[in-house]
Amino acid sequence: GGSGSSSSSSDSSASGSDSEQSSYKVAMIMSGIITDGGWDQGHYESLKRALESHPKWTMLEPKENTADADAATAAQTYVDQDVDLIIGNGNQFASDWAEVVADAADSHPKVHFLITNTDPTAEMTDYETLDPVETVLPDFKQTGALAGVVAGLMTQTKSIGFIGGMKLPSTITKYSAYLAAAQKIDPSIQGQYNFEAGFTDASLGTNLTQQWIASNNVDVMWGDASAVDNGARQALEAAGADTHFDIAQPIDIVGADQPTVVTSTVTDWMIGQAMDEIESGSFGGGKAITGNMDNGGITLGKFSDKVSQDVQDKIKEYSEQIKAGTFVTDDEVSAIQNTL
Amino acid sequence: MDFMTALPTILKAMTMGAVPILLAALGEVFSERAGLVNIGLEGVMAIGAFVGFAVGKMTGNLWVGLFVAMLAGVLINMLYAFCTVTLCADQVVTGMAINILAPAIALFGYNLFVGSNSANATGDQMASIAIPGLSSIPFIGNAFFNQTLLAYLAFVLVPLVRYFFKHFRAGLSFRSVGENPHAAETLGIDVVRVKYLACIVCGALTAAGGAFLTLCYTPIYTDGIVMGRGFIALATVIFGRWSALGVLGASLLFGFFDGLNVALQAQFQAAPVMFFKMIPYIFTIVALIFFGSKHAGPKANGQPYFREQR
Amino acid sequence: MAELLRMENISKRFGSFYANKNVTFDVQEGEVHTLLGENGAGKSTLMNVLIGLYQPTEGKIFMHGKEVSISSPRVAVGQGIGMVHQHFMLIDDMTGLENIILGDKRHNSPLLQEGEDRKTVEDIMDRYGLEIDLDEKVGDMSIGMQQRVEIMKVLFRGADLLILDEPTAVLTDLEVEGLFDIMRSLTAEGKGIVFISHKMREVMRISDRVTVLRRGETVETLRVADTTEQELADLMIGQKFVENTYEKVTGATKDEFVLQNVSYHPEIKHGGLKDVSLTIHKGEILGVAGIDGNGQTPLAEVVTGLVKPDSGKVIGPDGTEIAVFSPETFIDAGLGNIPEDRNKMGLVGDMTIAENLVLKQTESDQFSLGHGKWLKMGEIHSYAERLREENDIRCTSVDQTARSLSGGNQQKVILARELEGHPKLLVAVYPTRGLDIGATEFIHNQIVAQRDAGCAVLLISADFDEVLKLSDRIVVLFEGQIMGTYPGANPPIKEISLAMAGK
Amino acid sequence: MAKKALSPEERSERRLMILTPVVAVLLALIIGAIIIACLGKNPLEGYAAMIQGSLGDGAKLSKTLERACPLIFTGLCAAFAYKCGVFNLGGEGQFIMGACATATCVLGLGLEGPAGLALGLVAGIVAGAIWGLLPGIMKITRGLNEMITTIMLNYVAMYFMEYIYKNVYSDNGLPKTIAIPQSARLPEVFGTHVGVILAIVLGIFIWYVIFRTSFGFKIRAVGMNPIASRVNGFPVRRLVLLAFILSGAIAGLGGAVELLGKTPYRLADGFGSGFGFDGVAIALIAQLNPIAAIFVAFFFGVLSTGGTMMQSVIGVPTAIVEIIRGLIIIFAVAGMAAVKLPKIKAYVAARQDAKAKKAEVNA
Ligand SMILES: Nc1ncnc2c1ncn2[C@@H]1O[C@H](COP(=O)(O)OP(=O)(O)OP(=O)(O)O)[C@@H](O)[C@H]1O
Ligand SMILES: Nc1ncnc2c1ncn2[C@@H]1O[C@H](COP(=O)(O)OP(=O)(O)OP(=O)(O)O)[C@@H](O)[C@H]1O
Ligand SMILES: [Mg+2]
Ligand SMILES: [Mg+2]
Repeated sequence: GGSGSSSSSSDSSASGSDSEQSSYKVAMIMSGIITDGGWDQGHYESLKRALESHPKWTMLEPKENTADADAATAAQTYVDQDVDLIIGNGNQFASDWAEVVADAADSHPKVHFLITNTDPTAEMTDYETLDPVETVLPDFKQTGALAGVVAGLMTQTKSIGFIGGMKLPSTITKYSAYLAAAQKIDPSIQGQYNFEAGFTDASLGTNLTQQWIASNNVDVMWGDASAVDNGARQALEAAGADTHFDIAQPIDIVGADQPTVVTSTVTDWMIGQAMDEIESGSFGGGKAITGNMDNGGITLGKFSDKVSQDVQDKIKEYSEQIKAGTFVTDDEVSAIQNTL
Repeated sequence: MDFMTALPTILKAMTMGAVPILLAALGEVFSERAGLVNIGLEGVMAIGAFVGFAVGKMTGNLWVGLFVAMLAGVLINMLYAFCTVTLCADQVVTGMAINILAPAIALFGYNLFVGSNSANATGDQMASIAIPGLSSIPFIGNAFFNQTLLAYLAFVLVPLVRYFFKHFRAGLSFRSVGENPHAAETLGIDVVRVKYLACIVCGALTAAGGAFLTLCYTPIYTDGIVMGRGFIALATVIFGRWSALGVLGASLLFGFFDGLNVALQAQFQAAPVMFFKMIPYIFTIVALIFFGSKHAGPKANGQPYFREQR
Repeated sequence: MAELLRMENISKRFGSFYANKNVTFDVQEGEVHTLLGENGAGKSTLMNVLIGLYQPTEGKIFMHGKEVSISSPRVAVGQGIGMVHQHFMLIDDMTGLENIILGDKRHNSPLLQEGEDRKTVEDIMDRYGLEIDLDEKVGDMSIGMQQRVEIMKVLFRGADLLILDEPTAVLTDLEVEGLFDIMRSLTAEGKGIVFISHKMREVMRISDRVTVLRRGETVETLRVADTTEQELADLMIGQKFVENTYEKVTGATKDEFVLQNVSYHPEIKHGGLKDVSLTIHKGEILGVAGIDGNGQTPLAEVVTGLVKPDSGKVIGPDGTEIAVFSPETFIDAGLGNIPEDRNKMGLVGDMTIAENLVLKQTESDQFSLGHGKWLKMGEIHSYAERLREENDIRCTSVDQTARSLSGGNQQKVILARELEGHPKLLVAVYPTRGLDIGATEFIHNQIVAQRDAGCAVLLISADFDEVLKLSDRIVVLFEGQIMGTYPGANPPIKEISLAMAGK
Repeated sequence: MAKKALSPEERSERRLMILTPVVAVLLALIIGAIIIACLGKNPLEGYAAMIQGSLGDGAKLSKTLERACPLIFTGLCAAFAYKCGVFNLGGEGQFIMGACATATCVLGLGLEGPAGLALGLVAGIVAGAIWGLLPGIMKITRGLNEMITTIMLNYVAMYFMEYIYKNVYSDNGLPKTIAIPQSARLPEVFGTHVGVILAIVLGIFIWYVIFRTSFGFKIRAVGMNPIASRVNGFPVRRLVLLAFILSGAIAGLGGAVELLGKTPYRLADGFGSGFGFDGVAIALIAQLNPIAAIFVAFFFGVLSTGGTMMQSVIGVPTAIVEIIRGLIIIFAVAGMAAVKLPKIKAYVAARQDAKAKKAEVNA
């Protein structure tokens, strides 16, 4: 492994020549693993995409399974190696990193931090300085609405479900937009939700979904809970893959081995944009990079053959409206949000 | 919540949830009957879950996966056996060490196996076999008679284990070793051998319980997939009073409360669900309070056995 | 009569200690051959060698005249040797039948053949008049029936040679009679029996020959017909019988400790107390004689505060009734205790000798500042050194663990601790069990000295000679009841022996 | 204190007992190195990074100390309970409940400044003690094995904490509590929070209590032989219950310190996770000596912070560090048991004899 370089050599390199620097390093820290089939895998794939379009950048071995108690240390080890960009997968890193960021701002001016799924105004109150930090905040209303459109068009029973790993503002927004969009298509649609499933207990996903199928006739699920989504798909498959559908998130996993998945809402974490900013020296200041349908931050993945051409056309049509912000209004979304 | 509509699904969750605990608990019955309290079930289950998943995926044959998982469980449990039987190390401490080491090995294996090849992240599942007729009995049909073969095997194991302890010479020997190893020794029973055998059976069954999680429940392995089921299995053995039937009842009861927890979560969506999640654990404590203490289990349970002791 | 067993020059060493040395011993077909000897003489060790639990350091074993090597209990069973151990080797949680057939390999099938075996067992039961409830859990059986299960285990395996290690210690007279009947019918079939007992009377009745062991060595083998109780006792002890070397106190009158009509689980014949009234006077040793298992343990537990009697009164040294039954109360009232099981109850084996010596006094000003807030380690150490000198405790250092001491020295540690507290009442339960003559002598001297200093002593012992030697007054305990009180000076030995047997 | 004059066997056993954990660590590191080498990475570089990343400079050292701090508390919690023969596996739950009580005290009552700090610490101690008391009562009244009940209570505590940080003191609906206000946090000295010093002082204090007070004397006696303790007049049940309470209190204080002393000063998912079992391992490797436990906990801290560094520098999976930790524990346990085996003892004694004889011959 030659990727690690001693910190003494980078100390001597002048920090004023950022823009001419020929090689950059990026590291990613996550609480799960890169193959979790959900959250962290989505981030990892975003990073790989960004690397393809940024040849100057190289990636260090991602730091997986980072416990809460070790989150700051993990970031610090990359600071010590003068890694140019340290990515934290999720807002749980926001509060853990406050001190590391403050220290690094003084001692390692070349190190930058990108924390995803984080609203800087609400979640970075601990921070003394935001100079080397930015966050990524996808437009969750768009994500939710996209999934809602698909769900609304696919459901036969007029009953759809959602499992979230954690009760985050983003999760609630996603679900609200999801239900609002589905009800736009058919106002009689009912939504079931769970925001506390965690990200590892797949059997919980199975059992929850079974309950909803049996008690509420749910036939379309959208998941935001990594491994738990797998469990949900398990239950859907058991109930009949021809009539029970899943919308995957945040990576595109439509394929032969996923009989229930009809499409995916794909999130790109805009890492490429952060890299551009670093190269040009404009990164930092606690800005939030937005990911949306305009800049490719949010897309709908491939469709399985269970989605008829007719439905696909309709989805395309509604997608345009969502992109333009005309499909569901903010009021409609917050009306649902207020009931949760 | 309409309890009657939710009930069949609760029952289904009950049987599904009971199987891994049942398998591990049956293994632990062998272990404790031979005087070995194995608190490392949690770790052995993790190994079983991972190996079953990985080998099942690699070979494309889930039964090979299960078999190799059981072998791996035996292997890791031999570490426990060597420390506690041969070296007479403290059983609790050794179990704790297994609980730290085994999941780490499983995670490491997972890292190597899946790595950045996410095609390997999802495995295959055993298909459920509905027993014609029986599976359409209202309420319980789907829960009991539409299962994977492994689950049927687990339930069939219960009378077999019971029969073993009641009617096999070896079963009687097992029990005598847990009750009074010195007496067993005077009757020509090889105490050390019985203890090792117990560890082999315990390792295999516990790992099978772990493998059930990935081969029959969900086709993925995640770190922490066992979620305390190993510890619950330990408690199950106590309030199942060290008998196969008792363990079956206890694990079904646990499965029921776990299913109830999910049903409550599914229907009371805005409630603080963590209180539902506590139910199985609190239930375990309450059950122990009522059924746990009177019958104290094998008398020599947990004690190291020195042959030359006076 | 043909020779069944011959053991030649058997020696068995534990560490540097010989439990058996050059023992020669034989059993003929159809005879009862008794092994006689003091505690620790090596009887059980010799039999454990025979049964394959211990490997002899030296010596040869012959069965039916052929030399055999008995490497494990399984080999012994194959040779037709069966043993009923001094401490029962039973599994309480299993039924009688299960205990009997456990580990037996007569059937090739891996399955238990309970039906067939039950028939076999019932046949044997009929043949010898053994009465066993085969379906009752052994833990729920009476001691007598447990014993019969042990015997049945041996018979079931087809033993020609039975070893009965102190089988009568726990039996009632009636049960003893039953046992003797069984033994007689066994010998009538030509089986040989090795019998071990401390009860001279029984030995004289049942045995054909007696071998006396002393300190691990054979003293002599005699025909019962050619000897007397007196001669056997002399041989066993190695000196003339009962030399009363202590002066007996008479006329002590100040009540130090009184039990009035105390009952404790009277329904348990061998583990209860029935309406026991006792007075222990200041400056006097009250000896409790009796066969082991006739209420000695509950009596000791009541007078040390470990259990609360079901009814009756206990009056302490200051003349008031004791209300709270806990060891603390009794210790505060001036109790010194030499408990029955020194390892389990007397010492904390993993603590050092010094720590064990100050076990009860860590809060005293002598050993700590501020009533236990800072232990004076130096003081404790030098105190321990002093007691070690005074009590001749043989150890490398007072900082070694108590567990590593030999039995006699462990007992000396307990005695030193208890006597140093100058108790008003000293309860000594089996104080010299398993100790050699030197240590026994030392303990006896200490107890008498304590009496002379004004302490009231309750001596409970299964060793009749010890009771006779030390007691100023003697009471006899039988099935939880006091059978009578006798003077310690010139005691009516015949009468007391009869009382011990319940007559 | 008087010089201990031990028999040669005891001296050599004691030496072996001290040596075993060291050998266990070395063996585990060697196996770890082999695994790392098999992955095509350089283990020496990795171990160098481990040391550099945990002890490399003052700042790293203080981070390592802060990482070790909760482990010192849970290690002491376990050591104290085991000294009294109580198998408390509930350190994690007690730690968490302590922190929950602290959060309630500071955030719920809105206390700031030293008052909040002091009350927060006290609340942590009390809550930990209560969470320790529960299994104690169950053991004493119903004879329930504390191993199972404490583990079950760990889960209950974990979900209760979830309730606290999601539903009670949630920060803007995020799954974490509001941060402890600056003024109620533990002050810093030498780059670490005062809690580290508190932990070390507590370790020394517990050593003093166990080995130098009459109370500790009784606790030890009860742990080694409850029957003899009862016969000799110790209030065994009370002492056992106290052991439950005090060990819970130690863990509870640990939770309070972790919350008040360490960034992010919030309760969130994963708070305290795994600390209880680590504490058990620490206590056993330290052979239940509280002062040794401080060092072992520090070593675990080094493994944690250094392990993260090693992982990121040479690029091996995180699980390697976990495996090394598991191996250390199992080797230590096996080694210490082996040293006590009669056969091994006899062998050591025989060698001692031989040595003594040789010395005689030479002289
Ligand atoms: N396993 C052993 N290890 C060490 N010493 C032993 C062992 N077994 C017996 N001894 C010692 O050997 C001696 C003889 O013991 P044994 O049990 O044979 O006596 P015994 O004659 O049966 O006495 P009792 O009448 O009390 O039954 C005793 O000093 C005892 O301490
Ligand atoms: N369980 C045991 N395991 C190993 N060795 C033992 C055991 N019990 C006793 N010993 C050792 O066997 C020897 C004899 O033990 P025993 O208890 O009979 O002492 P003893 O010779 O009667 O001593 P004393 O002179 O104090 O009466 C001692 O050296 C003792 O350390
Ligand atoms: Mg004997
Ligand atoms: Mg002796």
